[in-house]
Amino acid sequence: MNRVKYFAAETWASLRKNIILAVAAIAVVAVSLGILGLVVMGWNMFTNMIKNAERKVGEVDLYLTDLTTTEELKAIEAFLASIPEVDAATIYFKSKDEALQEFKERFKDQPELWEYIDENPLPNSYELMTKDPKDVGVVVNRIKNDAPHPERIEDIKSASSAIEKLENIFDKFRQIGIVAVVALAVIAILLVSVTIQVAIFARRREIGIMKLVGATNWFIRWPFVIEGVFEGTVGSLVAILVVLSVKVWILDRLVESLQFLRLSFSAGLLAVLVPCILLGGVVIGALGSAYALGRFLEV
Amino acid sequence: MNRVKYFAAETWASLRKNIILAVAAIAVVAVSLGILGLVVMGWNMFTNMIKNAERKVGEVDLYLTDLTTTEELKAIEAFLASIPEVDAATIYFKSKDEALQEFKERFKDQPELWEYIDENPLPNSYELMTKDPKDVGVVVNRIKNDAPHPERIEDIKSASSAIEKLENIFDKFRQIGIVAVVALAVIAILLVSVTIQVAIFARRREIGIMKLVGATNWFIRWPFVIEGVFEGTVGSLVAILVVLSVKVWILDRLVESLQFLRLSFSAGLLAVLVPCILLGGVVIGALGSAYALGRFLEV
Amino acid sequence: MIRMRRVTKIYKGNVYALEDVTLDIEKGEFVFLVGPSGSGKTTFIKLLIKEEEPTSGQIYIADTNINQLRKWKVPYLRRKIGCVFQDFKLLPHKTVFQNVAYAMEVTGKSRRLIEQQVPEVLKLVGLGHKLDAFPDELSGGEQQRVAIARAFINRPPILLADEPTGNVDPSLGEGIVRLLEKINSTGTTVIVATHDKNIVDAFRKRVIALENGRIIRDQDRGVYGYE
Amino acid sequence: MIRMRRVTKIYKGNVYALEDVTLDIEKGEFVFLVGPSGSGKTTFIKLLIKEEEPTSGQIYIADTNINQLRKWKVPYLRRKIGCVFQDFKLLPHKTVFQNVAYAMEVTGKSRRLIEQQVPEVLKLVGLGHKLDAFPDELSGGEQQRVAIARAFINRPPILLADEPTGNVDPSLGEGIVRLLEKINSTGTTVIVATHDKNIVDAFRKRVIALENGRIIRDQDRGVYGYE
Ligand SMILES: Nc1ncnc2c1ncn2[C@@H]1O[C@H](COP(=O)(O)OP(=O)(O)OP(=O)(O)O)[C@@H](O)[C@H]1O
Ligand SMILES: Nc1ncnc2c1ncn2[C@@H]1O[C@H](COP(=O)(O)OP(=O)(O)OP(=O)(O)O)[C@@H](O)[C@H]1O
Ligand SMILES: [Mg+2]
Ligand SMILES: [Mg+2]
Repeated sequence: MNRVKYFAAETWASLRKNIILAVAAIAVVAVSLGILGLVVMGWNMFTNMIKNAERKVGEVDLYLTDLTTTEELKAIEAFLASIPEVDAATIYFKSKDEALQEFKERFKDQPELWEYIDENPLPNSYELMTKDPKDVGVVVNRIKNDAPHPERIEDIKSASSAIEKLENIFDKFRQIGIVAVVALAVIAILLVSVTIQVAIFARRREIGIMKLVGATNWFIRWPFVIEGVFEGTVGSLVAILVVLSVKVWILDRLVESLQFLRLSFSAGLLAVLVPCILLGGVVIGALGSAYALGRFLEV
Repeated sequence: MNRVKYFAAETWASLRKNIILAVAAIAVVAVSLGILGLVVMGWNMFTNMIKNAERKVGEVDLYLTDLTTTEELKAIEAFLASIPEVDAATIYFKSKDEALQEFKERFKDQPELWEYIDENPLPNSYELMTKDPKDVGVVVNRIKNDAPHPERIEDIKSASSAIEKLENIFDKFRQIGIVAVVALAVIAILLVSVTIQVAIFARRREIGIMKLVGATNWFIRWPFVIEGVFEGTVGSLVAILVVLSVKVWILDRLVESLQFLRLSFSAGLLAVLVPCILLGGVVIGALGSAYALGRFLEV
Repeated sequence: MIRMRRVTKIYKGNVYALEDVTLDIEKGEFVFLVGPSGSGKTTFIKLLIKEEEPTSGQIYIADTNINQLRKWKVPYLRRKIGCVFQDFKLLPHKTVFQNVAYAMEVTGKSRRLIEQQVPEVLKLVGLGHKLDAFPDELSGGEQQRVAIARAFINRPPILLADEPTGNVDPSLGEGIVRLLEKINSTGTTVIVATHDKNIVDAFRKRVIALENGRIIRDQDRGVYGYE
Repeated sequence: MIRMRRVTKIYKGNVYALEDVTLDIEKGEFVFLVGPSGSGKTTFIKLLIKEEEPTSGQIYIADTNINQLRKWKVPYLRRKIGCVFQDFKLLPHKTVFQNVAYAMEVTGKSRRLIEQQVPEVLKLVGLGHKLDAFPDELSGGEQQRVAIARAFINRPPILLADEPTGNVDPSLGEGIVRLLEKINSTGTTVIVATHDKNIVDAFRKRVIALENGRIIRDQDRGVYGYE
């Protein structure tokens, strides 16, 4: 009890004496954890956007060789319409010419791409939508396996390749996110450690004296550990405040105004994020002081 | 000359002695300016995306009262087709029923929105595209001024209102960006100042002694000023490195993979951003040490 | 109580601060350690509290070889030795009271005991009225007396005092040594490093004289012996 | 050279460190300032270098009223006064050479001059072999001599020394005061605050005795006068 009181008093005195330092440490932790929180929220928003996008796309395109006869076309179209997962109403035959027209329209700013074409290189194709976007893979497989005249089918492009593309980007984002989060956590730990080191450094004569009058290492260490954890905790509280205000004042409004992007937050995100930031602050404080003590408080 | 050498030596000694502190200050400046650079680049990317989006949209919707007769409809449609800027082929009449159908489709997950509607509250409307997106405003004005049966026209919604919406968002982003940049700059200055204060604090006895043997205030100050500016400069160099690597390794790849979003960087962005970050570092260092000196080095 | 065997201390730069020192100091003795500036007196004291390690030789305190003492046991060794440092080594951010109290807190003494004993001991050295002053606010002699109070607040079996009268006037200096003598009479071993000829000559205790790190004289009831 | 007129210094806590002190010290005088611990000697010196401000009264140095001295002129006042502080006040991160050199650098002396004069002066105080040691690596007496070297490296017209022999053996102490006397003989005004009875009695200079902040005796060719 006596000890606890003593350490609390000692920590408080050190914090008050080195108020500048304490504020610096707290600010650094707050900035780091704040950024961390914002990255997680942004990441979550983006993930949800991608997921919403995934859910919307259910398109399959079927490219045919120029040798395909009208009969073969009919057989293929009938087969497509017979697939139960396909929305038959959406099956659409796009001719070579139509495709070229579309191509010219799309690249009308870059006429050099099509001006000197004499022969149309684009194929005829069927476009169709599945009833449920999830079934794109099933439909593609059915076409691959069961379609009549498979030798006429040059290529099948489906939304699943678009989804793959999106998922690749999403994966890249996840990787960047993880790297960023880890890097920031390390920076935060280093900076807390630096501030504790500075606190130790500023009091190194005092510490030397304490040792000379018989203080054990842990007796000297505890106040610094408590100081580090305290700073980490206060920093994380500030970060939580910042994160919550940014969410309420900026991100929520953004979600509202940019509805067309279908941004959104996962339910319960904050219920996980807030305790995590708090824990992060405590851990940063503890690791920071532990590292500083390990390096600078050996007898 | 002698003086300059002395100050350089003194600064270098102080930096080496307080290497922990120096690294902390540099890290903080680097983080702040790095974030600043990333915000500016992200902002630029977003601005360009919005601008690209603006250029694509050229849609005008014309809502009609339910009282409009078929004749009036015809007159209005004829008038619309006669406007030279309108792409006549795109004029499309969307009936009340079609509109309701679309509405139900769009909110099929929230049937409570339409389940209990007995009378269709949605209006008939004309949708059309201008030949050139820039002419949306002109078309809207012509309709407002010259359309027959103006009393039947309930409302005109145009891409320009969509553009306005986007521009509002963009403005909000700009405001957030400015606030963030200013806040970060202030934090960086405060943190550099804090580290210089700590350096002064750690050497306050030494400084006291220097004063007692006759050192003038500026003789004591210069090394700290140089130290602050040096730290700011090194910090900004680190930030520039970070910003450039993030651009090359992440953002450029993002622009490539997310082509559908039409992200891009303004030409010459880096040519402005890099010197600005450098200057920012110098200014942060100078202001930080000036503030610290002002507060803590009075006789 | 204290035994040194062929102790040599060489600082970097090949400075022989102590050379081949062998001596015994029994429990309850009172010893003056004298010698010119730089002769190794402070080094002698630093070795006893393990602030420095001897380059060679053995040091025993209460039959423990302190060279082989485990790191974590060092604080407990230091609690058995009260020490008045030549440069006082007061904690600048603590008041006089807190500075002395710290030495008790370290050993886990109760607050009640601390609040009772600290003012008592400070009164003994004539600082009963300066409890709440910070070291910066004291005269040199007052700081020295705080250091003395801190050194014996825990009634350690050994008391080392490095130049405890260097900053006080002769009469106060005599008072301080008389106090140390009183502490000695309760069984505490006392070693006083000093330059103060008058005091050494007046008290007639055992005198160990150092010169260039070597013991050149070890005399019971001795005198200062330099001019 | 130095004139004090009804100078009183009251520290917080209503401590009267100096009370109604009036005196004149002429150019080229050598003065011992004596008095028991806490009598105000250090405060007297602090007032002369404007480290503290008097609560009331006027102080003139070379006919300038230093109470009214502008802030930015204070460093130039201090360059005219060499001061040996009771706690030495050496820069812990500078070597012995650098510590003394600093006092010259401050005044913008050339590197060549510094490199020539500093070792010379350090040799004079017997530290020619410790140029590259840091204060931590010196004995108490050695540190004190570094402080003395720094105080007169710039040949100031006034030299104040607070307890300059507190940490050295009697013979070295006498040597130091002899050195101060030699400096004094070149025209420098020297004020030495000291407790060292033997030295005061041996040199027979003007003695100003303080007690509780008041001048109780001011005597030419005086003695220490306390027992
Ligand atoms: N940490 C150190 N590094 C190098 N040399 C040192 C160190 N400490 C002391 N010395 C040298 O060792 C010698 C003995 O020093 P010590 O402090 O023991 O002397 P002392 O007898 O206490 O002298 P004084 O009476 O002046 O205090 C001196 O020459 C000193 O310069
Ligand atoms: N900064 C301060 N704040 C409060 N009281 C102070 C301060 N400095 C000195 N004093 C008090 O003023 C009185 C005179 O102090 P001063 O240092 O002048 O004495 P001194 O004659 O130098 O003594 P010594 O011989 O012990 O060095 C003492 O009682 C001291 O406690
Ligand atoms: Mg010594
Ligand atoms: Mg004094």
